[in-house]
Amino acid sequence: MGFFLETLFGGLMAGMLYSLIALGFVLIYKASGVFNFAQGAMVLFAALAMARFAEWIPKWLGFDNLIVANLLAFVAAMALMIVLAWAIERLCLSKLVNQEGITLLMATLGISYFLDGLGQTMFGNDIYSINVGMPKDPAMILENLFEGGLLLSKEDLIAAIIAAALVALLALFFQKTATGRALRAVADDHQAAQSIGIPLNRIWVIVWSVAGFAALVAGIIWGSKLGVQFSLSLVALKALPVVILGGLTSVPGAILGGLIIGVGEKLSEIYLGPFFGGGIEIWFAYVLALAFLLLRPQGLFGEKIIDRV
Amino acid sequence: MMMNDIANAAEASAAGGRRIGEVILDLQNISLRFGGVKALTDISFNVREHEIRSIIGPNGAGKSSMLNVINGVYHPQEGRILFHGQERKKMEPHMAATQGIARTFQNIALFKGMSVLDNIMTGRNLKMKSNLLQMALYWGAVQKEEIAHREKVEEIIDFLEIQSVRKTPVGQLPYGLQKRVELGRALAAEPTMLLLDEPMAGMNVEEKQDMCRFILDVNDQFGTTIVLIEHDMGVVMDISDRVVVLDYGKKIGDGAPDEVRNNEEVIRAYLGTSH
Amino acid sequence: MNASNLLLNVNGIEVIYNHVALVLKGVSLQVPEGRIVALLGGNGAGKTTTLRAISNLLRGERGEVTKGQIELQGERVEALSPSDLVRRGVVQVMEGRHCFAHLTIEENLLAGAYTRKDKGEIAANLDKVYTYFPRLKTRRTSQAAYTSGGEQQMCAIGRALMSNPRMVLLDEPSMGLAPQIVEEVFEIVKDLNVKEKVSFLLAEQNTMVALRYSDFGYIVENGRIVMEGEANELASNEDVKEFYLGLSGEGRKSFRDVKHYRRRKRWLS
Amino acid sequence: MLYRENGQFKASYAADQQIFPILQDRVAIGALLAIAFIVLPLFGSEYLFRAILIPFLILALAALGLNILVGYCGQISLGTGAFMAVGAYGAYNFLVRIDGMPLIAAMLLGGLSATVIGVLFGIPSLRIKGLYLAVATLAAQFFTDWAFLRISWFTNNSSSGSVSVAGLNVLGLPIESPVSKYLFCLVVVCVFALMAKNLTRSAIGRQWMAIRDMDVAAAVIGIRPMYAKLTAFAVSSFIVGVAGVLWAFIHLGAWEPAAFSIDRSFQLLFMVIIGGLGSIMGAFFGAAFIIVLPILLDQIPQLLGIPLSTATTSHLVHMIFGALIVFFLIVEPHGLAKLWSIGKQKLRLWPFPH
Amino acid sequence: MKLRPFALAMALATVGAATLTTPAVAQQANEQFFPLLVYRTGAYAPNGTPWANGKQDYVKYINATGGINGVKIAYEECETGYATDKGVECYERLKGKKATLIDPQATGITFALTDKAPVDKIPLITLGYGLAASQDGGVFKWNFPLMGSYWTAADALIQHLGKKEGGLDKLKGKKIALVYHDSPFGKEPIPLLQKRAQMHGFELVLLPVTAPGVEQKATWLQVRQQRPDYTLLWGWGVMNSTALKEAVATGYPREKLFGVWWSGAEPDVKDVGANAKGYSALALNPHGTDSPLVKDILKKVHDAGQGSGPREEVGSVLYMRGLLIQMFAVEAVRTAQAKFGQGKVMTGEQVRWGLENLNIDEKRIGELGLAGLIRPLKTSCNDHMGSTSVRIHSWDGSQWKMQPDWYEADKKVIDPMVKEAADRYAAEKQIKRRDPSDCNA
Repeated sequence: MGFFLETLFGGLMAGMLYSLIALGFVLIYKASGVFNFAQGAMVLFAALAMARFAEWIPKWLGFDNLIVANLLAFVAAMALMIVLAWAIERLCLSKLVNQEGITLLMATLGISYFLDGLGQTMFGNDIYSINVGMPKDPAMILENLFEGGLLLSKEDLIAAIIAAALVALLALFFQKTATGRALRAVADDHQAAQSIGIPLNRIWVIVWSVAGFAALVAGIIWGSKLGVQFSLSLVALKALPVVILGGLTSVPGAILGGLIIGVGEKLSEIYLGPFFGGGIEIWFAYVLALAFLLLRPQGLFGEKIIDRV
Repeated sequence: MMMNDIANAAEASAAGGRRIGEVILDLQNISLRFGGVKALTDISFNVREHEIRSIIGPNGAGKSSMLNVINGVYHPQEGRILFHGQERKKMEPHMAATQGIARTFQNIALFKGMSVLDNIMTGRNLKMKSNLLQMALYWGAVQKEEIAHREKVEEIIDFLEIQSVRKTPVGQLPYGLQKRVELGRALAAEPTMLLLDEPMAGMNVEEKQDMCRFILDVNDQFGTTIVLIEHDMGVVMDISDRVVVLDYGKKIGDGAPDEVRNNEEVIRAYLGTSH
Repeated sequence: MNASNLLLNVNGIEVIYNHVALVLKGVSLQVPEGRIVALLGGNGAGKTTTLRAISNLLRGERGEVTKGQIELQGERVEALSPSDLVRRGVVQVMEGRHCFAHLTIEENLLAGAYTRKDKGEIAANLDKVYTYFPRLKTRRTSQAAYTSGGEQQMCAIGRALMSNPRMVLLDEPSMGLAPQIVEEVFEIVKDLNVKEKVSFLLAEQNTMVALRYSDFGYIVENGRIVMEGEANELASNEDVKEFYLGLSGEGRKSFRDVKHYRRRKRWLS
Repeated sequence: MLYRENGQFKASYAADQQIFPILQDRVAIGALLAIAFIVLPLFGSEYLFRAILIPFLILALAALGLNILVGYCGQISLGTGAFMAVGAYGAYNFLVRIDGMPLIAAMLLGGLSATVIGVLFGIPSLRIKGLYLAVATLAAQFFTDWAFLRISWFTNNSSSGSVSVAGLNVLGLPIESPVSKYLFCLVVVCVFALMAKNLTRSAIGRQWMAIRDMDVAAAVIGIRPMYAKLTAFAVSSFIVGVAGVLWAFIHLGAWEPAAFSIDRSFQLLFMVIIGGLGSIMGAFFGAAFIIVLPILLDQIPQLLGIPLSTATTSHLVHMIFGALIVFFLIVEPHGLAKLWSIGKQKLRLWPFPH
Repeated sequence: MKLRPFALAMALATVGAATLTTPAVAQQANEQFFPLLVYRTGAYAPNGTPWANGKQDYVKYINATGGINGVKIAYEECETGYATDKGVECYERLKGKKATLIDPQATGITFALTDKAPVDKIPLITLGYGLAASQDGGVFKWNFPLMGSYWTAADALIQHLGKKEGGLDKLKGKKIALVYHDSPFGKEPIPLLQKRAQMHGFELVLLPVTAPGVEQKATWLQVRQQRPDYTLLWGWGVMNSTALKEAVATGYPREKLFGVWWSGAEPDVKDVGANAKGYSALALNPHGTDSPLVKDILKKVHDAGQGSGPREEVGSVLYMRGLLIQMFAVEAVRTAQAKFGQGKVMTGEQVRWGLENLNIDEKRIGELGLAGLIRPLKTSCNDHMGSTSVRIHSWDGSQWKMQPDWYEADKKVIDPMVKEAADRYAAEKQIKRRDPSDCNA
């Protein structure tokens, strides 16, 4: 029982971290109908920027304070993500207005290749660390209830809380602000939005910047967990079933999807894995998403595909 | 052959050769809901063989839903559908096609990436019998079959006067021509019943006249039964044999054009006073 | 036409799509302040393209204006973005309505006020739209996708009005609408024109209704203006009557009796 | 004025339905085949065969298969690598478990195994559409990655999980030398390309395209969506599976599941998009572009005598590759095949501008 | 308008045709050509880069000190990204330039090349990796897994555990987990561990980690659940540091965690720092800059501005491994020259002979500037490994500390397994065992 709970917690927290990345997908898809495969590359790029700036800025400015260094690095990395969003809009999206979904998806794959190369050229391809003071050791809770206590990773817990806060913030932004409404309008119909004076290019810069922000937060959390190096971009693959399960257009869906996938894959690996020889979590997540999709083709919270003949 | 016949006979033919027959499609107490929204409520009407039957009504009245029920895109929650006297079970759209029901769409549902020729050829797919392996080899029978059907399709192309665009991707055609191609695709299936959803929408008078000519010719020559949704009252009143009027999912009138035109409820709900 | 109150002046524009297809071959037209001008013609004649060229929505369709000028009160506007134009008071209502399907009616309207920043003004505009379109008020919380075609058309026009325009480019407002609704929509357009002094340039195939509600009309065919004149003059023109209104000398001809041969338009000879 | 079709009238529908109705095209394709079958084997270097032509042919075949699914039937798949893997491991098992199994039979059986799995994973497409389906096909990718690593039966209980084949021959002719491997692939690719072209220009091809362009309308004119989609999955995964067999048997010789990883799936999708969706020729263009470009980019700094570290070069290749993909999508979203036909169009009018 | 990109493509194609058909840059006649397959990008770059730099530095060093009896070494790097197909492409491209020896630097690529090498007559050095059975020179004529395979590595680890427990028999009833990279690389040691488990009665728990290994939470929860007495780590690249971090996060004692020699370098622990204290791994080679060889390289290569990587990296574990690989390559050429002619460029076949007749004794080790760092290695026709000596080093929180004991794989255990596996391979490939007379050729 104790072990089951540990697995469950582990899954929930892993799921929350998946949600964080899934969020980036959802934001961009909602506002521009682009399925952004470059989200993983953006996470890596942001994390690399953060890690290296935190290392370089103290050297350039000649001080030695971890907190100040991290803060400045965060600002610098965010600035870089905004520049990136601007460049993506200017050089790519603005020229692909009105193209089909698959063309846009391919374009983001191109962007993802480009970012992988650019990030590593600019920042190097070694392992770097982000030290934002996350506790690494586990906490033992409820020791009087279970023998040996329940293991809880403090780092994961903090990360999960940050992720949850970020998601809440973004949901508010989308539902309550004029910009959020404009973003949703653009998501529904580029042309109509343009026709009533919503400037597409600015909206896209905003939304890619917001996604860049989400990528940066995800990059910091994952980077501090795993170390910053190329494989970080692969965690995006873990977020895909989450997005699909939750629905491409739903922020709450990203959260719930993340939790379901996180718990599902951990439990499956531990309890079903031994029967299959282990290593099943990666496909289990996808199969789980697929099974849900068969019941609800638009994902758990996805907006119903409104399709009139 | 058949198409050439009509084209030639068209000038001479009036309504004379056409005889309206028995009821072939009978819709009884149809109700359709989407979630909680009622699209159709307890609607009954029938269609006779060889007639031109129009459905009119304001937007959102449920006209398109009605056609979708007839050819199996939507499944009504209540009611019975009798086709050729037999009650029809729940079925998928492609099964309606095998029963000889063809249709066009309000917002043009052509296959945009394909040429005019290929679009109309798809209309004949039910009549093509080759299997996958034969098609992969494209030898003998397959080629003969392709050519045989191509000949039929070319007749339709001639009939609809779209020869010059046969290899053009339909996406590049102007709207009016697209409507015509869509009609051609439906005709290629040699249907016994043709459902037309606003075939004249967005056309100028001249184009409407052309389209009327095609519809009347098809009806005259093949005796194809036609169910028509149209907003242009001039067209509807001129060419229909009987008209059914829907409003907010309910039937408010049914009968010959003149009857309907003078129906108080129909005038109030739909036609308005200025016409 | 009096040049002093000229709001929009389009002078000999050519439009090419995809670098190859020449769609407009020199279209010139004027819209004076406070009038309703109709652009008539069949499908593919170039009406929509003309409107898009004015509102600068061509780029998304891979089209560009290659010749001619477009002036808004004497200022050249070809290089402006659609958003700039909306700020200058020109807004387009697109053909086929294009409401934001997943937004509610009210959210649709508010999205239309994107270029307006003053909260009071936005609220006032919203009230105004609801007075003109009371139907929208009753459907304000419904998702646009689930409203009827007429409501969507009203939503699209109302949404455009939220930007406080001086001029609305209205593309095919009657398309796919029941006759009664068409009348209702045009009545509101006329009302807006009279009471709010909004000028309209409307592209329409429903010549009969369009000429009834507009002041001046242009007939477009094949990317060229083939005829222009005051609305009532056009409505009584024999060619217009025959080809656009379906009227012949002794009243309307029945569609059943349409001749089975192709005729030739007189002005094309 | 070299490329003109003026005066080439078709007297019959059969003539109009040829794959290459224009004489010049027939001449060009004949010349191309002659070069491929005769000139190259005589003069090509081993490097050309092994590093460029063989992978090009095989991946073009896989792209062709994928194009049937994505380009013709409109069902996006990110699991192509998986179907290649099924083909490869399927054929491997037939080859090692049945004595005297000829290579061609094993290859076709491998293709059939891929068909079975392809149809299985195609079933969700009846309910799931678009990008959702794309991600669902990733399930196939990760599942097969896992299965071939973990289920040792598939690898004939090889302790490391890596398998290999040797001593390949067709009707007693050994397929060992680069030229023989190349010719073998070339024949297979030509046969499949022709069959694929035939399918796409006959009734089933039109059904696929109808489903792609508008599925409701397709159903209404009597096309069974299930049949059309599943045949597309079947034919596509058969061809992809055969390509997988060639990749494993002919190109690599020894392989592990990583040879068919998700990167391969993306690579193939790139080929299809860049080459041109819904075009048989596009698959070849796309494969050529994607195989040759990185090799070229790798070598250009060397040729120019600019000393760059391999890491920098590799990153630059990534960047240029990514940028070129975006560039192509912007310039011509319908791919190289479309550019090609525009080029021909211009040539047709040349030297007159209009 | 539209033709512009088209023209561009055509231009590219023409340039391309020229480049592709003729493998460019012919090296000087009097140079020994070594292709260097490396990966400096992708998921495994942090580990691949120092390795690649070590290889390159040694080549530069040899050239700076006059070459191999006057024969300079030409080299060209080719980026594989750890991908098998890219590796094959590199191989095909570079072999045309008269490649005489290849270090594939990845297990997967080794598998793919093992069939090609005999045809092209290019020997493969797979120091510490590759196919365990390829130790058997009777079947694998062109493979040289010098210094050890995954079987000898696993054997050494079990011996070490036995020693900690006070005898191999004390392992009875213990539980040993193997956390491994789910690929041929990670699976190779399993047969040996199974055999050892059978011999000593310990329980073996297999826990695969999906490549590249960024997701291991479930794995380590299982470790926590199973509470193995020891855990062996068979990872590469990011999998190693992630494993250590997860071990920390689940509170598994690092003292019970033992890695293979590919899991015991700086990139694996750097990012974990003090949290990894107590973790041990096999050490094929020591690290550090104290040896005369490294000092000399720093002086002659790096001080001359020729260093392949940053100076700080010199002497790191994987850098040293690259150095050793290239050192053996050079020694093989030297050995071959002694037989086939001093100062001549050796062919692939001659280099292969050199590799088969290596005899690096203590004296030679001293001359090479590696005294005390490696043990003597002597290959033969049947034994392509030459030595199985290995030590263990432990991470003290800031650096690797070498432990004094040397382990040798138990021939009684390994040899029959190698023979069986090699015979099976030979049967599969229809290869005949080499005739003893072939050994002297």
